[in-house]
This record gives sequence, C-alpha cells and structure tokens, in this order.
Amino acid sequence: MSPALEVSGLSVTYRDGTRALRGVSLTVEAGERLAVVGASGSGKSTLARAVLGLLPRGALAEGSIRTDGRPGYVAQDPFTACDPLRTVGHHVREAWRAAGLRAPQGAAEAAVAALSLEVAALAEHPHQWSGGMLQRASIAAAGALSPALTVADEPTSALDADLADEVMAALGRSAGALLVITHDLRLAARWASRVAVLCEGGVVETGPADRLLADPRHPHTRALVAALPSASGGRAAPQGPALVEARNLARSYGARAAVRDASLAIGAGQVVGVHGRSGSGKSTLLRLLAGLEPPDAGTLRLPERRPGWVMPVFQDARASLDPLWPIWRTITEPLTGLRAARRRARAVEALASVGLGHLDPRTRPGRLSAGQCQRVAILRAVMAAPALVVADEPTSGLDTVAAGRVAGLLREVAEGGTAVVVVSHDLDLLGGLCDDVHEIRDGVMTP
Amino acid sequence: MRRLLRLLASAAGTLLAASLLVWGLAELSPGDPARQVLLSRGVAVPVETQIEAVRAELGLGDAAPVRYARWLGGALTGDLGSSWRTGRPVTAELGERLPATLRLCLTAVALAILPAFALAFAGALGRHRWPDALSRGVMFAGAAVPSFLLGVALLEIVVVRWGVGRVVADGGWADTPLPAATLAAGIVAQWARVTRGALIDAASAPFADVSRARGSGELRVLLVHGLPHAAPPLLAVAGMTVGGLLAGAAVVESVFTWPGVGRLLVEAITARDLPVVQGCVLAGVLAFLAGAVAADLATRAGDPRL
Amino acid sequence: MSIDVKRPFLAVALLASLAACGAQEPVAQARLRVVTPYSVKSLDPIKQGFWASEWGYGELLMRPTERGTVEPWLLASLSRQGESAWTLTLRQGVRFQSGRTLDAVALKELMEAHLARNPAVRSALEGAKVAVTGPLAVRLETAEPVANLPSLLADESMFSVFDVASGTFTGPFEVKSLDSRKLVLARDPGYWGGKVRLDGVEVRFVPDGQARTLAVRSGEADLAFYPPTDALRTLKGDARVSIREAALATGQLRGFLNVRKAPLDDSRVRRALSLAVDRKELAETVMDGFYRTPSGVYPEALPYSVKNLRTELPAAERLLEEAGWRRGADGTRARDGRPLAITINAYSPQPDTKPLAVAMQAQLAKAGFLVKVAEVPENYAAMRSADGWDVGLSFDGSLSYGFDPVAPLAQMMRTKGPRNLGGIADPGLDQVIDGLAGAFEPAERDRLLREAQRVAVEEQAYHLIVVDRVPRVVAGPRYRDYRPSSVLLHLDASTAPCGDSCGS
Amino acid sequence: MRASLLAGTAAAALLAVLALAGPLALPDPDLPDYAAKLLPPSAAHPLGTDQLGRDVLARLASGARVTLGAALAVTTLGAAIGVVAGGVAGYARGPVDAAISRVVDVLLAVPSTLVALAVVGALGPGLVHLVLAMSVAAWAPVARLTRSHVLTAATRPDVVAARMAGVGRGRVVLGHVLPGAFLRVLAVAALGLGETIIGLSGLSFLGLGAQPPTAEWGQMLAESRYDLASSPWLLAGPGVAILVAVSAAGLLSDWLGERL
Repeated sequence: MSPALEVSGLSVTYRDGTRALRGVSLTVEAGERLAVVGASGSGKSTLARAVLGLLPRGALAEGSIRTDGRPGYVAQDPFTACDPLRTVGHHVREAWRAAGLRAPQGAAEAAVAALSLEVAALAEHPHQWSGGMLQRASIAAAGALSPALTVADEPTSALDADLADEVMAALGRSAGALLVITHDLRLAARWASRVAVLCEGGVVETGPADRLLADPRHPHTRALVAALPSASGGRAAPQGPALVEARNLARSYGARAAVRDASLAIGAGQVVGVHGRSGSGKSTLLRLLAGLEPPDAGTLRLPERRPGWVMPVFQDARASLDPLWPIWRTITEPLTGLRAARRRARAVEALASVGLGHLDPRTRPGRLSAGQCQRVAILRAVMAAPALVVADEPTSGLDTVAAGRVAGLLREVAEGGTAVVVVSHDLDLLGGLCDDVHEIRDGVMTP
Repeated sequence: MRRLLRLLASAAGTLLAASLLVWGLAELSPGDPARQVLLSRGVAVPVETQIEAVRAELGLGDAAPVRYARWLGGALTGDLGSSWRTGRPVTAELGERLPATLRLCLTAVALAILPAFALAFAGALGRHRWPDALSRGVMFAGAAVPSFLLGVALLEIVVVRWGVGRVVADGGWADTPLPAATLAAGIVAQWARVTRGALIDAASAPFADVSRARGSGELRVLLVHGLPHAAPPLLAVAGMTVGGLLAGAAVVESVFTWPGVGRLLVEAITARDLPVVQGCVLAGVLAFLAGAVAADLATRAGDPRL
Repeated sequence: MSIDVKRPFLAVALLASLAACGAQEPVAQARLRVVTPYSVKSLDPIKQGFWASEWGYGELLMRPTERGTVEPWLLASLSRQGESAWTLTLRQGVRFQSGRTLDAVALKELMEAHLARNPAVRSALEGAKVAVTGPLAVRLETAEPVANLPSLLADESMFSVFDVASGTFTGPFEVKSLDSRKLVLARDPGYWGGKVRLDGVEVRFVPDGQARTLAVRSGEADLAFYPPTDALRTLKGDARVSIREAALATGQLRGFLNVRKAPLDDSRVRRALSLAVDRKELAETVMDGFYRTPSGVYPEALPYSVKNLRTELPAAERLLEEAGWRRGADGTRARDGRPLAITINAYSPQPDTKPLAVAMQAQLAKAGFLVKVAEVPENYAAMRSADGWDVGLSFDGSLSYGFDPVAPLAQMMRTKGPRNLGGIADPGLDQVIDGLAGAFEPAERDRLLREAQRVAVEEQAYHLIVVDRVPRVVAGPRYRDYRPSSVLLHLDASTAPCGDSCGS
Repeated sequence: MRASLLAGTAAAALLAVLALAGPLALPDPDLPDYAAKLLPPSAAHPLGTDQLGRDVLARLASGARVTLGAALAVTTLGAAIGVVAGGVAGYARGPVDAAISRVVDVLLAVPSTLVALAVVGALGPGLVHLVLAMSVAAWAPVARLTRSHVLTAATRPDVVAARMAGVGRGRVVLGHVLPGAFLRVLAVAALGLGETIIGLSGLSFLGLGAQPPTAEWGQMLAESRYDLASSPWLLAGPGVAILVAVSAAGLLSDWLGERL
C-alpha cells in the first residue's frame, strides 16, 4: 500500500521572500497518525497549507507532495471554519458539493450521527452550536469522502481542555491517516504515533512520541519539552502575611451575577492561580482585585492606595500597547517624572533583563511578536513597582515557547517580592506557575 | 417585532429632529415671508397694510414654538404650505414631481446592480492581478468623474451628435436611460467597492479555505460564501444611496432638465422659495430614512446571527 | 479603461432610447415643436390672458405691427368720440372657438370682465364704462382722456379677447392640453381668418437655456425661444440651426441712475457717463453682435425717435472737468479728495449684465471713473434702497408691447412713478409726460415725445441706455425662415415650415 | 500602497503648484480680452481662452485656489468642529453627550448633499454660504468617530494600564487618545475632501455656489457647457482638474486608511 502522504524536499518561499519551509521530507503511512510540532513561525502552518493546496498566490514551492486523493481538512477554530450565514448541514454537505458530487441521501446525517451529534441540529446555524460539537461536525465533513489522509491544523486549540479529548477521539475514529499540526507537545504525545519537530522551516527530529518526550535529542526539542509546565507542579507556598485579602466578594451586572462568593488571600512573593472556564467569573474577579470596579458585597483589604501599586497584564498583549508608541515609551510610562533620555536608558536596561536586548527601543508594537509584546507589557507593569500584578490569561494565543518565557517572567516578578494573581482556563500553565490554585465556577470560588 | 418597532421609533425620532432643523433653517433665513407670499400673489410693490394682513394670516407674530407646532401639524397632515413662486400647495408640487424622480432613481439602481457586481467579482476573482487593477481603476474613475460632467458629455455626444434620446426629458420611461445611466455611474463605483471588500473578506476567511481544501474553485467560493456575506453591507449602502439619490439626482436632473424633485429643489433654492425647499428636504430625509430602515430590515433578515 | 466596463450599460441605455424613439409617432409634416422657458400657468383669460395672443390661441382687438405702429385686428375700426370716449367696431364674422360669434354683446361682457378683474386694465382705464351701440359696435367712455387707447388695445396684458360664457378664445389654434410641462395646440378648423397652415403646435416649457438650444440642435424642437447669449455664440457655424431675429428692438438694457446722491446727482456727470460708454463695442465686440447699438431711446423706425446717443470721450472729459472732477495720478478723477467712484449693479437672472458691466468698467475708466461692479440677485429690489448703488442695470423697454411710449416713460421717469427707481424729480419732464396723456394728435404727441427725449437724454441724461435687445429664436432646418415677432406674437395662421424652398 | 501614496502626492503637488504659482506666472484670470475670445490652445494660452478672452489656464489656477481652498476650508472646519464636539461628547457623557449625539445622528441620517442644499436654500446661493452649508454636513462623521474613539479609549488596555500606573487623565488623553484619533480623523477627512470637491463644484455648477466671474471649477464648467461642441478645451481643463483633485484625495485617504 502506498503511503497516504509523501513529502520530499519541500521548500516554500513566499512572495515577500520569506522562506517558510526548507527541504522538508515527511511520510505518513496509511492509517498512521503523525503530529507535526513546532513553535509559531516554525513553518508548520505552511506545511499544512502546502499539503492542502492552499498556498497563497505567488508562493514558490519546490520539491514534491504526493497524496492519495484529496485530503480531508479540519481547521483550527470551528466557528471561523464554518460560514456563519449557512447552516451546519450546508457545511457538512459542501464536502460532496465542493468536489462536484451530490451528497447521497442521508449521508451527511449518517456522518454526524456516527460522531454522536444530533441530526436535527444540522438545520441550525453554527452560532447555535457549541465549539466542541461544531468541531466534530467539521470532522464528520472532513471524513465524508473517506479520504486516505486527514489534515488537522491545531484542531483543539480553540476549545476548552476537556473538550479537546472528545474532539481528538472523534478525529481518531473518523480519519484514515492523520496529519495533526499542533504547538501542543503533550497533545501530540497523547494522540499521535509519531511526532515530527519542525524548527525554522526544517524537520529537526522525528520519532515515536514517547521517546521524543522522554529523550529529546535536538536542542530545540529539548527546549520545547523543558517549556512544558510540569503537571505535578505545586511549590511550597512561602509563608508571610497576606498582602491582599478578599472576603466573600460579589459583583453583578444587572440581573447576572458574575461573581457570587470569592475569598482569596495573597502574600508578597506569592503567585496565586485562579482556574475557571470562560464565563465562570474569573475576569470579573480580577477586575475587582485590580480595583477597576468596586464589589457589590464583601470586603477587600488592600495594603495601600498609591498609583501603580497594582498593575495589570492583559490577555491580548498587542492591544495592551499603544500602537503609535515606541516600546521604550510604553515600558517607562509609569516613570512620569523622568526625562526622556533617562527613561530610554531604563527601558534598554529592562529589555536586556528579559532577553529582549536585541530589540531597538524605538520599535513599535506592530513589529513585535505576541510573546514579545507580552513581555514588554510585563516590563511596563514592573516599572511601576507594583505590590500586586494581576494577569488575565497572559499566555493565551502564544506558542509553547513564548508562553513558557512569559510564565517564567511572571515567576521572576513574584520572586522579586511582588504578589501575582494569574487567571486562566489552562490548568497546565497554572499548575506549573502557581503556589496555590483556586477554582472558580459559576462565580463561586473554591480553594 | 419589538426590534422593528424600536427601529421605527428611532427613525421617527430622527425625523422629528430633522423637521426641527428644516423648520429652523427657514426661520434663520433672511427675507420677509409676507413679502414673498405677496409676490407670489402678483403684488410686486405691496403697501404696508397688505404686508400686515399677510403677516397676520401666516401667524408670523406668534412665538416660535407655536409656529413650529403649527408647521409640524401641517406637515403631518400633508400641508407644507404654499410655494412662494407659484402659490400652489407644496405637496401638490412635490406630488407632481415625485413619480419622475422615483422612475429615475429606480432605473439608476437597476442599471447599477449588474456592473457593480461585475466589477466586484472581477476585482475579487483576479485579486492582485490585472482584472483587479482594472476594476479598481474603473471604480476610482467612477467616483472621481462628477456626474454633471458626465451628463453634459453624454448629452452632447449621444443625444446631439448621434441623435439618440432626447434633450428635453419629460420624465417618462422613454427618456429615462441616459440620466439614469449618469446617476448610476456614481453608484456603481460605490457599490462595487463595498461588494468587492466584502467578497475579499469572505474569500480570505478560514471557511473559504476549508471550502477550497474540499475542492471548490474561486468562483464557487465567491458565489456560495462570498455573496451572502456581501449582501448585508451592499444592502446597507444601497439603502442609503437609494434614499440619498434625491440629493444626487438634483445635479443630474438639472443637467437633463428632468422634471423631478431634485430639480424642483434647485429651482426653489434659486428662486428663494423656502416652503418648497423645506418640502423637498423633508421628502429627502423621509426617503433616506425609509431606505435606511429597509436596508436594516433586509440585513437582519439575511443574517441568522441577528 | 472606463469605456470597457461602462459599455454594457451604456449599450442598454442606447437600446432603450432607440426603442423609445421608434415608438414615438412620426412627427406630422406641419406640426411645430417649440421650446420656451416660460410656462403657461393656466388658461385663465384674465390673469394669464397674454399667453393667448403669444401662442396663437387668442387674439387682441388691435395688432402691433413690425413697423412699430398699431392697426385694427379683431376690430374693424377704432374711432375717437370727443375727449374721453371711443367707438370700437368689430370685424364681421369673428367666431370664438366655442362657436359663438364675437359681437358687441360679447365684447362688452369681456371688457367688463377685464375692467373688473384685470389690475392692468383697471389702473389704465379707471372708471371706464362700456355700452353696446350697435350689433358690432360698443362705446367706451373713460373718466380721463386716454390718448394711448389704440396701444392699450394692442397690448397683450390688457384686453385678451375671450368668450366670457365658455372661456374660449378666437385664435387660429385651440388648446388641446396644458400641464406644467407643455401646451398642446391644434388647428381650429373653423378659424374665422381662413386656413390655418399648421396642423398643430407643441409648446414645451424648458427653463434651462442650454437644453432649449440643444433640443433644436438634436432635432427635438423646431424653435427655441429666448436663447441665452452664451448659447447663441456657440451656434455660429452650426449648419443645422439658424439664429433668427425680429425687426425691432423692443427691449433695452438701461442703467437706472441714482440721482439722489453724489456723484450722479449732477447732470454733467450723468451726461459724461453717457458720452463715455462705447455702445458699439459693447453690442458688437463684447456681446458678439447679439445685441444692437442703440442710437436713441426709441427704435429709429419710429417717427418720434431722436438719435441723440453718441460716444465722445473728450466731451465727457470736458463735462467732468467742468463739474470739478480732476484727474489724479492713477487716472481716476477726484473732487475735494473724494474719488469719482460709482457702483454698477448687475443682476444674476440676466447673466449678460455681468460682462457688460465689466466691459463698461473698462470704458468708463478711460474717462476717469472708478467703477465697482456688484452683482445682486434681483435688480429692482436692490434699487429700492436709496443707497449702495449708482447705476442699476435692468432690461426695460421704452415701449410697451402695444408700442406705447407714454406708459413706460410715466412709470420710469415721472416723479414718484412706480418704476422711478433713481428718484428723478423733474417738474419740467413731469409736465411733458402729463401733456402726453391728453395728446391725441400724432403731430402733437411726437413733438412732446421729442421734447421728453431732449430733456431725459440730452439735458439731464436720467437713464443710461446701454444696448438694444432684439427678440431672437434658434430655428431648426424646417423653420429657418421663421421670423420672430418683435412683440411676442409668435404664431398666427400663416406660420408654417419653409417647404421645399429651404429644404436644401 | 506605496503607489497610491506616490500618485496621490504627485497629483496634490501638481495642484498645489498650479494654485500657488499660477498668480505669479499667468495672466490676470478675470481680465477680459475681447480680441482673444475662444482661442484654441496655443503657446500663448496653453489651454486656450474662454468666452471673454480670459486665459483658461490662469482661470484654472485661480479656480484651484477657490475650489480647493473652499474644499479645504469645509474639511478643516468640519474636522475641527467634529473633533471638539465628539471629544466633548465622549468625555462629558450624560446629557451633553446625548444632545450632541442626537444632532450627529440626525445629520448622519440625512445625505450630506441634502444638508448642504437645505442650508443653501435657507441662506441663499453663494460660495461662503456653500462652505458653511457643507461644513454643517461635514462635522458629523468626524464627531461620531472622535466620540467613539474617546469612549472606547476609556476601556482600552493601554489606557487602563496607564491610568493604573498613575498617569494623569490629561496625559492619557494627550498621549494615548488624541494621536490615534488624529490619524483616523485625517483618513476620514481626506476621503471627505474628495466628496467635498465633487459636491462643491456640483452645486456651483448648478449656480448655488460660486458666482461669476469667480473662477471656480464647477462654475467654469457651467459657463462652458454651451461650448462643448465648438470649444471642448473649455471643459477639458476644469474637468480634468476635478478628476485629478478627487483622485488625489482618494489615493491619500486609501494610503492613510491602510496605515491604521
């Protein structure tokens, strides 16, 4: 039997001259599951697009890609992968129509039913579906014509952790051979039989998932593994008086109670995590702690009220920097009293201290990566000499390496004697970073 | 249903505020209405008692709110006063001119749709290649060529040189194509730009990539996914242009001596015939709001998320 | 580039227009299509009666001729009976379009209707009485002597002749329809004056001057009335159309002079002003010959006209020197430190006034005037204020449409006359004008008119006559021999296309 | 996008040279010369002469000052009023915001040409009135833009961070809010400039704006429409000038829009 995918010597150069892939060779045997893992910018998306024939106009591809028929495709975010103006049924049936075929009677229904989805809901529009279900519908559509190969590009990254497994299981059931593109090494290890590590456009290491995790050989792979938050986590909480103490906080917006009962104590040098799904009230809690809005009930004891004693780190790092300002101005914004030259020097020092010394302090945020932006944002927070830093999903949207760097930086901030609160839906992150993790569910916090 | 009511209530509020502005403008205007009314009745050199009589008749001595309320009351019951120029009721003048303007605007819209879509599709299909450049060029030219220049040229070349169509339009269907085409030229560019943008947005969305990965060609992607996404913004702009055509038609109607509301407005301004100016502007506001409400409803009907 | 894409809908437009043209019925050979700016608002024979004689669906009792005289039209004769009474004898066999005969009774009815409701008639014939004296004769008795009655009866704004019972007229054409866009006329088969040559006439109201001339160029219309001067100039050399002009110049561009204030309160300055204006250059060079050079206040063809307008710069300078205005270093004259400055008002509804004013500015500068040209939206309104202007340009004829010279004179130059806008108060001139009202003998009338011209033009120069305007039309090929009327009687039974003789 | 910047700047520079250098190098645009009427283009008169023998190029240059000057006046006036009104509405909130927003809503709910026609209808035709009238219509979109910019600014992460760091309100406005608003307003204004040029010359063409003998482009076209058949150069000059000016504004606006 011929392999489901055979890529040999594939190089891709974009129109602007960027070389995204350099001589990549890969094979996916029939029935095999290969995960391609890499940091953002490693070329893994280009690889997926090349296999699917979706390279943009003007991109130059050399080498060869051989597939056994047209591959099925599962995209990253099910909501953007489905036309919001069309029904889910249309989305599934398009698998046949786009190939110039007529969907056999009942075939779409059978495909979604096979993944335990409700057939009646096919007449609904995507926004009426949940993300996990919609992604399973996409998987059903990808497998509709029984392709020899299915390409899945970050199929779970838009989903909550407990839905990811469901989706991966569905993918495993419906696909023949599978090529999964992911930044998540742990996910790759769990679901793929073989992992290829992509770095700067080239495959640096290939091997069975277990071996790669246990014994990474290439330095890049080692960095990826090292950046994984250790599941065991749990550091000894440093003893000390609580710096910030919240008791029975509550906050409602109109009829909707966002936070119903939350109590928390944070000491200097401590990192406290708050875990919860979206809509559980964690962002509101954070705003209460940051003093951005007053609680309806409960008490909040804060050490002092000088400006800058509490500083935020936001979810969308790039949006949190003024796009028109050079980064040195953003970093040193809290230092309102100093002259520009002095401030610039401080910014250069600060950048060097977090491994961004190579950046020109006059750069504007538009030219930085998301991870670099987040580090700049943390520098701005630190510059105000805060007693408390509140971080809201500080690593969302970042690749593993960048997320690891940001987490490390937050840890350093805490070690400097600042209290840090991190809220996230990512238990792995919190486990590796925090001294103490609380869970919040429907506005009620449990220790 | 509640949404529709809210929409209508908001439109009514805007209309009310606009009516205050329209009325207030006339109040600010220099000149004595009584003299103008007398002039319209053939009294060129009135004596003081005549002026006083007309002032009393028009209630010019009353307080401003009283006058506004009376004017608004009249407007709501279809009485916008009488033209200072002809002495006829403004509503009669408007009613006489409205069909010609409607005919012109509807024809212009009908003429604009196909070229607008053709340009937009050429641009979206041939993105970054010559068809796109061509369609962008046409759009730019369409937006930059003033309609009065186009109209004058069409009149000279098509009608006078080639003898096709008529110079003095009487507002019937037979005379409509040329002025409608002139009016459409400006709309085409605007619509094509909006449609092209929406098509390109839809074509670069992830769901379009999914469709392509499944084997769809570009044309199929644009037809199946692009069109539904281009419809709402196009409808919104179309509603506004159709409603706003009355103002745009003023220029075209004047060039082609089209007996419509737009030319009536220009004639009334030149003759300082304020009641007619007020009537035309109010009619324009009404048309524009109707267009906006219709576009809003159509957009909502077309998007399941709303 | 743009042609490529616009072609489809242009083609659609063209096809549709072609189809539309094909659908139109072929124009009958003897059907005249006219475009004019002024709309006939209604068929009311009193308020809008003047349109009837202009467009040939009605007639007058007397007819103004192209020689500047008046002659009986629907009347057979008009004779004076003493100081303040006249006998009007009707022509035999005149019929209204309703079929009724125009007899003395019908005439009395219509004259009484005019006397009751027509303000123009009422103010001219206050207290007049009409009595039937024979089957075709009525006697008109007026409170005061009215020497100009023949002209009044020939004036379109006075006695339009209509049947009081049915509202119909006597003209060669019947009104088929009238709306705000057009007037459609058809031949009256029973016209009393014999065969009407045209089958019908369509008069369309097109305010835009460009559109009117274009309509003739494109063949949509045969005659365009009141063509703007701008449009005429561009028609020179266009073989498809011809510009036709009337015999007499009945309209004039004149400057009303503000004699209430300096510097034009001094007759020497006014005379200098008149002498410094080169009317020939204005009419022939500035206006491309679309105006005529006036030699006096009245057309030369009239027996009482005096040729007393001339251009003589040295004489103008002498007068100004005499009046104490001395030239300064920049050429402008001044007296007691005040410059010889005047403001000329042009008015926007008559765009030609602007270039004429600008040209006069240059001409008058040679005599030492400092001229400011102002543009006002309405000529009379601006002149109603006593200040802010010196010369107010305005198109006002010295003759009424019934060739009456007296009424315009009385209105514009008599003390407190309704159109005496410059504040002329000249007892001598008033006396002459009053004398004219009772001057029944032509010789006496002509003498007084010459006297009035001597005072008003030579001695006092109360008005500045600038140029003469001749009625013109733009005619298409089939009407290239159409002769426009000097007095707005555009159509009659003999109006017809020129036939084979001019077809080539 | 580079191309649009280059083309736009080149066109704008051309017009600026025409407008500014015109009076130095060209004959008097308003002085009639009856001996030289309606001459076709020649070395002495590169664009020919008009009905009164005036040099068309000189009138075009003079018209550039009038048309572009008036359009710039409208745009500047509109932008200035809009920024102030929008800023005040965004910061003051409450009844002030409600009042300003209502007026803006109404103005935006009426096509701008109609607003201009209404105001000219009340004040009477004339260039100054037209500029006022079009400014009335021009400020509303700028006000709405500024207001929403100011309103969202309060919750923008960079602003929140600055406020939490103790940066004063005024400094936040000057540093974070206004510069961004300025760029946006500039892009909107550039787009509006093209529409204003078309509207202004269109209404002047109808006789509602500049009055003769002012050499305004639309007015020049109105004066010359009769001469299209016999002297087409009279229309070519102002026609092409309007085209170039509107395209320049459009190109520059495109470029600014892409930068945001």
